[in-house]
Amino acid sequence: MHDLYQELIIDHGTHPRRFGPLPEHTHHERGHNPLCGDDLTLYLKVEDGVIEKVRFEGSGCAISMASASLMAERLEGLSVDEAKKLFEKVHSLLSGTPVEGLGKIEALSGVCKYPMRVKCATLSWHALMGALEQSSEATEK
Amino acid sequence: MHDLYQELIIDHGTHPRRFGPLPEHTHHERGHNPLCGDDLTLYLKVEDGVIEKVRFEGSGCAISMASASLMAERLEGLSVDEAKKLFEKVHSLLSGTPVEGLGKIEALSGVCKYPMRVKCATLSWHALMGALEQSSEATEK
Amino acid sequence: MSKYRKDFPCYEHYPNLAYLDSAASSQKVACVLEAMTKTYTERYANVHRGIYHLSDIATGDFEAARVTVGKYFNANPDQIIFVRGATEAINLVATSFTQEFLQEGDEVIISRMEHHANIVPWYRLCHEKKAKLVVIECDAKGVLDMDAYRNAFNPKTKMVALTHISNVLGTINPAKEMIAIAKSHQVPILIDGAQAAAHIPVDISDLDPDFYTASAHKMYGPTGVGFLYVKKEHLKGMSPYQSGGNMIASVSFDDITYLEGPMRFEAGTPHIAGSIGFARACEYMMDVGMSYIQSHEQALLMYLQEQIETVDGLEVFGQAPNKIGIVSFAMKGVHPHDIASILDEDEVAVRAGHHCAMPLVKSMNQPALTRISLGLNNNERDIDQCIKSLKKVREIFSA
Amino acid sequence: MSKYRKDFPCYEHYPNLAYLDSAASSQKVACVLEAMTKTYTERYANVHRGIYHLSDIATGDFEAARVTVGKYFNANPDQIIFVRGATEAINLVATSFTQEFLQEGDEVIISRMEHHANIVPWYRLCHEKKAKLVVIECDAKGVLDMDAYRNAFNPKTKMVALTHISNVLGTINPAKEMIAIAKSHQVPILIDGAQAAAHIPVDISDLDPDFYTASAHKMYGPTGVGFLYVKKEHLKGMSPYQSGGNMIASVSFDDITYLEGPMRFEAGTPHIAGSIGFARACEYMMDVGMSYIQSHEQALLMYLQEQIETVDGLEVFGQAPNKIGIVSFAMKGVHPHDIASILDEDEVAVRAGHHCAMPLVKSMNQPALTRISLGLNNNERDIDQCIKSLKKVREIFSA
Ligand SMILES: Cc1ncc(COP(=O)(O)O)c(C=O)c1O
Ligand SMILES: Cc1ncc(COP(=O)(O)O)c(C=O)c1O
Repeated sequence: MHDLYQELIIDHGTHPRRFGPLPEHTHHERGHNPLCGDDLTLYLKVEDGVIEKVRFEGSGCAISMASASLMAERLEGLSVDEAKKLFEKVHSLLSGTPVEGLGKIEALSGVCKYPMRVKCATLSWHALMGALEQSSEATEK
Repeated sequence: MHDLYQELIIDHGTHPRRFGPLPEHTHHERGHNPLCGDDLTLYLKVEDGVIEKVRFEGSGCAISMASASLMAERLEGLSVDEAKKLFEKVHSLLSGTPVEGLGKIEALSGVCKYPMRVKCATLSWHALMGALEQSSEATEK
Repeated sequence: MSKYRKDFPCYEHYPNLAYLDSAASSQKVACVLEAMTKTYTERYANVHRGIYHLSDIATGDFEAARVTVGKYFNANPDQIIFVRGATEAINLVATSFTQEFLQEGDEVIISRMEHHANIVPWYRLCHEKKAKLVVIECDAKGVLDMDAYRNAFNPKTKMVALTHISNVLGTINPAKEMIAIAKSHQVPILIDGAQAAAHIPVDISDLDPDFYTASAHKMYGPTGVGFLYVKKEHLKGMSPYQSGGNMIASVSFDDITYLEGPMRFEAGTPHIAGSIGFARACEYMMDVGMSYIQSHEQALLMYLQEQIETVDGLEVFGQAPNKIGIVSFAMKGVHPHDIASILDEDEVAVRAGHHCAMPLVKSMNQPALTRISLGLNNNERDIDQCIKSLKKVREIFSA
Repeated sequence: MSKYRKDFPCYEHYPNLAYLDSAASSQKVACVLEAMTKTYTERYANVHRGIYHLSDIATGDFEAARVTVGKYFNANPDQIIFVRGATEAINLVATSFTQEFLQEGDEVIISRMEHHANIVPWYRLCHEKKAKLVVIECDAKGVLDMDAYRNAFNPKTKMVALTHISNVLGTINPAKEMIAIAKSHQVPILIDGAQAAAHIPVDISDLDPDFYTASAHKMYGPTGVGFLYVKKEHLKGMSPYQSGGNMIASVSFDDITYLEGPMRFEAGTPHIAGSIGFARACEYMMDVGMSYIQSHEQALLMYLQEQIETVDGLEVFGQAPNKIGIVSFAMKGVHPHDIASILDEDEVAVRAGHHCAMPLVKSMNQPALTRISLGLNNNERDIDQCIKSLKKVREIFSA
């Protein structure tokens, strides 16, 4: 079995879930890696500290798309704090530390052996953190 | 016997002959190697195409001083054409081609094995050619 | 077919490696490494001005390297400046030459297919001087628009900088014609030979450009060294680039005079061993013979172009009639980084990305491309291995 | 006394060589050459952005080299820029940093004892900007006039560039104090560590200069590489130096964005193998231990200073209480080039000339000097051999 390109990754990489715009978003953030061209925008609808809806748009390699897709699926229903904890766990996973309880996201564990690809997998997660660090866009205005 | 520092070289290098100014010179030329600091000025008194008197001043390594001293001794009495031919011969000698009939100057033959020192030995000879290429200074004025 | 492969020690360590990334940097031949080790162990000292034996032979080897590099490119060694590589050479010309005369409103001609090394220094210079960067386009096959080039000249045109061979398309540009056209307008021209030097014969005396450059590391030689050829008439007028030891005739706090010739542009202790290794790589290629190298690589290119047709859903960019062994492509629905990663599992080394040619890759509406590039070290097996692995990619992604 | 001599392969080829020119460039240790050969044969590809295994390990090795060099100098690797050598580093600072703010009438402080590499770039910059080069003198022993330095500052002072150790006198300047003084005037300071790096411990975090540089080839390492340390607060503001691939984030014909960090200043393919060899040399010295290196060289210096007294008619320049193993001298009535030539016959390698420090040598009223310089590779026999040969010179010239 291919370490990096497990079926789940190919599936989510080529048919990303939660893909598309989210006009009613409260937070959004662009993730862009100019060196490899991966480029996505993440939209969140957060209400009362809970991530209600997640969408993303963009293009990139299968790893970055799959990572974003798996993340988007997983995030809905989590509180902002839970999302931040999730980020930490995924960060550990991608740095090579075995982490349990991540479900489908564990399919990304093979990436840590390919330093050049780690940033593809982390792109959407860094966008998530960026989005959450902003105050909601409604309050901004 | 030391190839480079034969007695004759040391003798002429430390006690150069024909050393000093020549107020009545008709030609003069500076030879200067900024990289190693050798610096001399050659004075010629040429009359009716014959080099009557030669003097030089300056400072430098034993090889450059000896070469200038041996040259100065040898030049007096030669015609300008003979001096130019002598230059060619010395040039050959210092490039490693055995040349006969150079008398004391042959003591310089060891220099050709030391590429870094060849320019020390040729300095005065290039000054000679420079001086001879000028028209006499009297005519210049 | 691969009688020179044994000269590449990388295959001793990776017998199954299909190294198809020579355009980024080539693997090294053993004799180059031996020459450098010999320099460092038996013939080493700092060069120039040392009087003792080791310094004398090191200086001799270093200057002989200049002669050898000159011979490889058929250029006078007195016009060969050792630099870090093509990038430094182009920066040197932009700074010490073009900057001296470029005025507001002037124009500098480059092309769509330049490597960033031949874009960014000109972009910055034009920006600083409020001059205009004029870009010659290329057609769908990757052929430079020579009519556009011819028509681009006007009295404001003050410099031309064009690549000899595109590192993405493989296109061999008509350097001689490009140079002649620039010359007919009295505009100096720099040719970036980074991709040409190891693959086609480059006769600088015949081409007669104002500037020509290449990097040793793409020529089976060491890293950290390359050369810049400068036409004699410019060499004298050009102001120094970097300054320090090795390039001055005399220094006081009120006055400094610089050396003439190549050393004027070689400030500081040069990359002595690298220059010697570079020369050894040139010698190696002269021994192999450029005609052998060319026919070997052309045969492999034909084979590759034929075989790659058997992979579904590939679009190849760069179909110029006159090209070297570089094939860049996109695979429908699969990102180049995924391709390169999967190929890597099969020990096939290809490059994926923008290849330091973003304006070109973007003009093809691609986020990135996968590039296969060939060298003297390659054989048909490398290509078979690559094609097989590409088919596997197709399979994985159509599951 | 010389247990590390066996690490230097030059002695296999020249068992009787007394190499006393480490200040110009050091001989190499075997492990450095092995590391580079290994890179070229087993771990080579172009760095950055390559997805396949070899490119990945080459990139890893290259970036690990930055970490090792940082460790050797106790500096953050994110502030270590790989350059060709000290000369390039100083040019980089003069161009990308000082040039950006230096104004007409401003002042740049250097000293009498600088190497041309730390004079010419500042001279040129001051000339261009109509700024003033302020020169701090040193006394007869070769000690920098610290009072003059302290008093040299005024509101016009915008940059200081001083050597850590003089390559002619051997003087170890009080770098920490020099830096503190510049800092107290809010003037940025560059320290040229070319002569310090292999001979005394250099703790950049403790010294806290704005810029620090050294060349690998004087540190038992390869040619063509060195480093520039840049203080974090400057790194961001500094405009790129050379430009091309490897240092940009994105390129179009209308807009270019540059990377942040060291890569912003490393345009083009870097000297990959050289950087790795440089790191290996640092590792080697850390293994030997700087305290061993210092005490070994100090002991030899004492011996040399004692022995050289036994040669008639010598005048030694550079008698600072705090100095490394560099002894420059004049012999009455004998030109340094003649000394070096005669010593060479006895396989004693010393340097004769202005040592790229013309203003200093001229201030001593000498046309040139002969210089003996020591390193880890030397032993007492080298010194005996040199002294014996110097006595021979005396004999020949008093015949
Ligand atoms: C004090 C000092 N600074 C700078 C340099 C220049 O170093 P490099 O020639 O390696 O650039 C040297 C070496 O000669 C030196 O001794
Ligand atoms: C066409 C072209 N020009 C310039 C360069 C830059 O060469 P280097 O990185 O060796 O300076 C390259 C190499 O990537 C190239 O392919």
